[in-house]
Amino acid sequence: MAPTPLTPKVLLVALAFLFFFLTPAHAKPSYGGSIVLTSTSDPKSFNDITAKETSTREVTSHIFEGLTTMNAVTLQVEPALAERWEVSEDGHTWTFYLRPGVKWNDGEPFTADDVVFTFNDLIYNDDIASSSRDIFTIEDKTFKVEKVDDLTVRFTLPVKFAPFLRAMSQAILPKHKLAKAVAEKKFNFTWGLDTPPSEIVGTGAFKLSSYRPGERFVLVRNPLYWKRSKEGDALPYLDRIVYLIVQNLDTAMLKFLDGEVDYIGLRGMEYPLIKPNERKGNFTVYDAGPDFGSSFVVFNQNTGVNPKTQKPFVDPVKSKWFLDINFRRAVAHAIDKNKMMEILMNGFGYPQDSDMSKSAGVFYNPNVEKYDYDLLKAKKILADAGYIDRNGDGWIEDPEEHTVEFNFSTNSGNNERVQIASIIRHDLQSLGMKVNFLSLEFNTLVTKLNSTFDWDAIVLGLTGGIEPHFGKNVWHSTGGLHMWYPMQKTPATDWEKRIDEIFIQGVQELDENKRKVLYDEFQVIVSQQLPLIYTVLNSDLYAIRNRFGNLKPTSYAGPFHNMEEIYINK
Amino acid sequence: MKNRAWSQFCENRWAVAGLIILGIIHAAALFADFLAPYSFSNEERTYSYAPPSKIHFRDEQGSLVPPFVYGAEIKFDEYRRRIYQDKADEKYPLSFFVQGDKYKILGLVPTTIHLFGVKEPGRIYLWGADSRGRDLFSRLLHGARISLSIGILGVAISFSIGLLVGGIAGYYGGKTDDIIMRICEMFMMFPGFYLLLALRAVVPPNFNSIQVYLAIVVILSFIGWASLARVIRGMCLSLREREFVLAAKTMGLSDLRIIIRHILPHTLSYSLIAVMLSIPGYILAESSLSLIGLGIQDPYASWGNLLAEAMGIVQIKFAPWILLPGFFIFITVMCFNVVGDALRDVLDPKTSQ
Amino acid sequence: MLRYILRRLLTILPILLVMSLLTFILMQKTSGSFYDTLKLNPQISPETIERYIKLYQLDKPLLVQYFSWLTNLFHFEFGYSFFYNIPVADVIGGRLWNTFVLSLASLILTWGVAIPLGIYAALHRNKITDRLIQFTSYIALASPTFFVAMLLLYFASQSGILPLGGMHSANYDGMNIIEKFFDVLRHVAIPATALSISSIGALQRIMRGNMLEVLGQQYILTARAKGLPENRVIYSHALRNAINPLVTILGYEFAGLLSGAALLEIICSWPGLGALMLTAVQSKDIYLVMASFLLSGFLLIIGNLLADVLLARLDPRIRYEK
Amino acid sequence: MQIKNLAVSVNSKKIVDDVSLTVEERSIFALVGGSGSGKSTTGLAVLRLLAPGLEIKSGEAIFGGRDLLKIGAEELRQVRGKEIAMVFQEPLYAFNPVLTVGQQIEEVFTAHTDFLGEKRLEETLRLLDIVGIKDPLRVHKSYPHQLSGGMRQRAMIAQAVALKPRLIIADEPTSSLDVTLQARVMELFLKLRDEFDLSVLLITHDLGVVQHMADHVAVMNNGKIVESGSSGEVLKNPKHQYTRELLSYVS
Repeated sequence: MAPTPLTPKVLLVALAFLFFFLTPAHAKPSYGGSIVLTSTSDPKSFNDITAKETSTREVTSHIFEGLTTMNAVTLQVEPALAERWEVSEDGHTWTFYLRPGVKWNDGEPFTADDVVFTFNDLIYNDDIASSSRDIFTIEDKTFKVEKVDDLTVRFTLPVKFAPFLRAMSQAILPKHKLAKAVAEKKFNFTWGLDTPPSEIVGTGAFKLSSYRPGERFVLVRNPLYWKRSKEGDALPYLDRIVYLIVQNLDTAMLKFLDGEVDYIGLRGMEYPLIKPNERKGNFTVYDAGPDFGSSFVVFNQNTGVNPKTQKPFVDPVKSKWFLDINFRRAVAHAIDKNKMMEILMNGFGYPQDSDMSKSAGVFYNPNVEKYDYDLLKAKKILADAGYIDRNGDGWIEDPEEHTVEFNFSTNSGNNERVQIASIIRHDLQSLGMKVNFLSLEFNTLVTKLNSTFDWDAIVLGLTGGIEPHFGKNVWHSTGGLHMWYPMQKTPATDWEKRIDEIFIQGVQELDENKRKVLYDEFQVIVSQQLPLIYTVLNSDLYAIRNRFGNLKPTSYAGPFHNMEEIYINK
Repeated sequence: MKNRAWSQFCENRWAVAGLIILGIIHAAALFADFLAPYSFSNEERTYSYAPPSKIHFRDEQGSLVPPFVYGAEIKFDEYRRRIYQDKADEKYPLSFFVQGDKYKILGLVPTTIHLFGVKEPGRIYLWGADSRGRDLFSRLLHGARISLSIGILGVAISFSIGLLVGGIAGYYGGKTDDIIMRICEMFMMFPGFYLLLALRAVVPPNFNSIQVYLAIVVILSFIGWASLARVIRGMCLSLREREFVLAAKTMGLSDLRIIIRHILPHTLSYSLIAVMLSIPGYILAESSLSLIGLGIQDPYASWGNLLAEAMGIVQIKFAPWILLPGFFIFITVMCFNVVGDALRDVLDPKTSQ
Repeated sequence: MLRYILRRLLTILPILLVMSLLTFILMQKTSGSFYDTLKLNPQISPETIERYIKLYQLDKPLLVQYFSWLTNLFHFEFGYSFFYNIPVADVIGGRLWNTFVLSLASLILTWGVAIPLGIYAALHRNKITDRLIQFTSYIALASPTFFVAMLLLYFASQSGILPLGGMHSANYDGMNIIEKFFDVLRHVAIPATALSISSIGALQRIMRGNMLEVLGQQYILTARAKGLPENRVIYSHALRNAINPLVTILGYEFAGLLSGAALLEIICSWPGLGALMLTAVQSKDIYLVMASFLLSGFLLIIGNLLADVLLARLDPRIRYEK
Repeated sequence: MQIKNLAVSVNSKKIVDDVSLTVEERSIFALVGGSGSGKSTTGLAVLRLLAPGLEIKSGEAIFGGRDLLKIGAEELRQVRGKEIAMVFQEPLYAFNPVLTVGQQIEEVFTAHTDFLGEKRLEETLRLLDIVGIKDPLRVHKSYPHQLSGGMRQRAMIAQAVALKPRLIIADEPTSSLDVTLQARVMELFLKLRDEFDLSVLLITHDLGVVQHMADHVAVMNNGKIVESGSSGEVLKNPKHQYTRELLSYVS
């Protein structure tokens, strides 16, 4: 049986693009109307600084803005609350000129005080636990943020910091609303879900109107919003955004087919269910290309010793296999990416070979080492490296006669990942490895990765982005997420040393082209050394009703990154 | 007396039918390796979601031939729906007592003989295939082993605890009884499903699949014993006043011996009924654990994790056969209930006159 | 009676204490903690996580944490939810009501259907209708709730009569009280039905059994011999005696329904406690879990107590004065 | 009342076979037999109160010119309690435990008369007084389990005579009581017969009781009447072996 050709999908992408260019040409923007979306869980707070996860950002991204923003189509940095900016010769001092006339949605003017407050009093406040702090801390040094005048702010950086402009999309919060809470040391518990919607004040295109726990939250048009369309219309066009909280994806799908919801994100498996209804339901399925993020197998290469028990974290016998590059290469050849895509994604997937997603634009390097699915080749690599079945029991043994047997886990709850892991397990088993598979609760798994280090092999995924430097915690050998051997004092191998260098150089190199050369090299090293053995990525499929105009769905920011520009076709 | 109960039981046609079905299912589970053409982990990914194989008894000319199946080829249509087409030139005759995956009969005698099957690379899917082309029929049979044994083992453990604890509380009465009953009440106050989840987290993460299976059984019984202990205790409270207990005491038997040999046997008929009626609870509990991915782990099959795979509109719409495990859970639970109720009618002195 | 109630409540206190301590140890001592999840975010440093851990005093010894929680409990403070950064009571508050609505609807449905069915079946014992009811009951008993819910939702989407999950319509706030009532009623129909199906099967069988037992009692014979109309024999003599034992079951259901429906709530997007507890247990949001467990235990006690009190009122033979 | 050729069977096995007897007006007729002899079944069959499974195969029960085994359900209901009343062996079980004694006696009036509440209460208290209950008001408000055995049986009798029935079927009315109480209850029956002009079908195994009270006796064994006649005659000069056996237990 021949592998299924991917042509229909290519065609589909082409069609989607055609649509994309055809619709806006005819329709004229109009005001009013609402869009109904679903969210898989409740927001956890309305506080963008203390927020810990994405379902919160789903709300706050409509309410708050940063000095800069990322154009999700071109992937370039564009002005937002700052009108323009300058950087000094040495790259250490950045001056931002704020957009005049911007108002908070309660009518107060937006000024440099708010920016300074957000950084100095919130992000850099020792009493406040915020993930933003980590982005704005380089080598344990913070940025100096000063007000020059009401509309000018100066940032002084301790070192050169290439991703600075991208990082400046950090949401700015209103000083006049929050200064009191900070003074009373209550900020950690401010703007929680129990806050009245009118108290949540931002500069964004929409503001919170109501929230009903477990059911829905509603955002309404911010009439004071500063942004104009190209035609000079005051944005946004839509009156309301309604998010229904629907945990079960099947229920969400039924709601979409029923017409109650205007958009649904699909998995490849659901395509055959949704696609035939396109005409009847008056919607279009868009394929925005490969997802950001990653999915990989990682082996424990930790050679450290548990300080409490004085025993190595990993059994030295197993450690020897996991540290053996040939062993990892053989595993890389045992990953049946085509079948994973076909079985789990109905063909809507992409093989992943590098840390950077294909959608990541400039920093994606297509020329890395690739490993085709070939069990014979894998067997040969193993045999050449001395892993063969020496006693005829069906399992392979290493040169010291130890049967190759290890635990293989992933987190329960993510069905697709469990399936990927099961497929890999099956193929490793047919290579003669005795693999015990177990799906664990997410927390348990992370504890093993971070503190107890008692694991052998894991299938996991990480979220990704455009900026390679934001993965430093994974790639730098001191990083806590350097999963195969985290928090090393000195790099254990030469290639890890080289990656460390690349990340240190890369962040200080302001020339994008030179940066690309560095990060390309990093991707090649990873593909050769295989600390993470990549599997497959989903396509981002979006089904959206046709009545909306100005849709520009992208894989980076989803279908509604330009919500303020979206309108209802009349 | 026993015989009378039995003949009374046999008068209930539903109960007899239920008992027979249960017998068949349990026997099938016992001989799963032999009855199933494949092992539970035998996968052939090109047959992802293959529908049940059609067994042909006539060739193209319409003449009667030994039964055979066609090889199949998967195609995707414009909506990326899977379409299976028979390959007319690939025929695989169905044969009996064929060589296949290795196993041990009842865990003892190693062999490779299976009741039926087709020659490789042909595949026979009596009841269709799952996402990775594993035979659902084979997995159902193997899953029956795990699911049914979870019920039986779980009940065995929780009843041993429940009987003993209930017996002790009822026999001694007073302070002992008070303390034990407070503990029971505490266990009953925990919201069961969430306690199950919390306890599931106690299972050491480096357990292998078999150990996880045993751990799940233990956890399920850990939650189930308290309510039984309460009932047994109530029965023992009145039983301990009876003459035969006094007689046993005057003979100088130890308390534990009196409880186990003289008191608990009198709760037997109640226990038997309760066993029958509580086994379904264990099977269902495993399936809800599986539904959130914390039950029996792949590649091992249980009815719960098989059903969990089927819990989606897409699966139900495009591969309805993978709902079969749900049907089996359903039938089994129903049979246990029918048989349990019939036993109660026969054995419980309150309802039989 | 009052003394009996007080005594019962007092004996329950130590049980609740032990229960909360066990829960606390269970949540703390098993592998994984809430903040582990954050560790997998490349953009959050260990220092930040340290900061969170300090914030919630998770670095203190276990017993110190427990006792500080306990002392707060006496001020009716149940701690903060890690997940939501607001007091646990605020997280649970609204959802408790929603769960209560669902439970009540399902309770009314269960009892409203099962009791008449059970009576009918008992009065027509072994007739074809009785057999049909018994057979259907077995089917209902064996149907997993979550599966029924999914099927019902699917049918609802085909027919378009009932809303697909949720609890209120979008324009709920603009409705008058009657419209509001019917709006919630329409939304509760599917989850309540799914939740009730198997309990109807069970309760119907119990009711039928009790009724049959009562109908065989001598006082029924007396009542008939007095020449009472058959209706009166059944409804005023048999029914009251047959239903009394069910009151105890009602007590258990009262508490059980409040916590037992996580999967159903997820499938039907019902904004109740179940789904909240499920994530809380899985993500180790300790204080949220403790509060929910305590609540559930407390409700069970109250439910049982209410049942006992009610039973004493209904059955003159039962008295708790001692 | 006249019973002719009554036959009752369960699973086609006859447990009452060809029983005929006549209860004269104002007389006490004793139906005597060991347990399982079919005497109680005979009593219940007259008012068609047999448990499910027991079936009247043939026979007649003529009362007031009607065959009770043939009349319609509503007509039968009018007979029950109003013209023929029953008294059972164990009044603790014969009273509904969740209703007060008073409520249960008043029910008889509700079912057969159009008395209003006050009148019902008045009548009930009067009846309780007649059967020799000293504190009628308290008994009226009491639940069955709160009364002593003798009180309960008196209340049961009060309930039976409420509407001055022409016949009382008393099924072992005294066997659950101790000896002194037995005698008093029996005296009560005699008193009531005179006062209300009623006849009694007394079903018992106790020939001692029969000796004192009954005008006529029929002895049953294995579903059949083996001997009958006036009580003096039968007891003094028993013809049947079974009667002799029964008699040997007395004295």
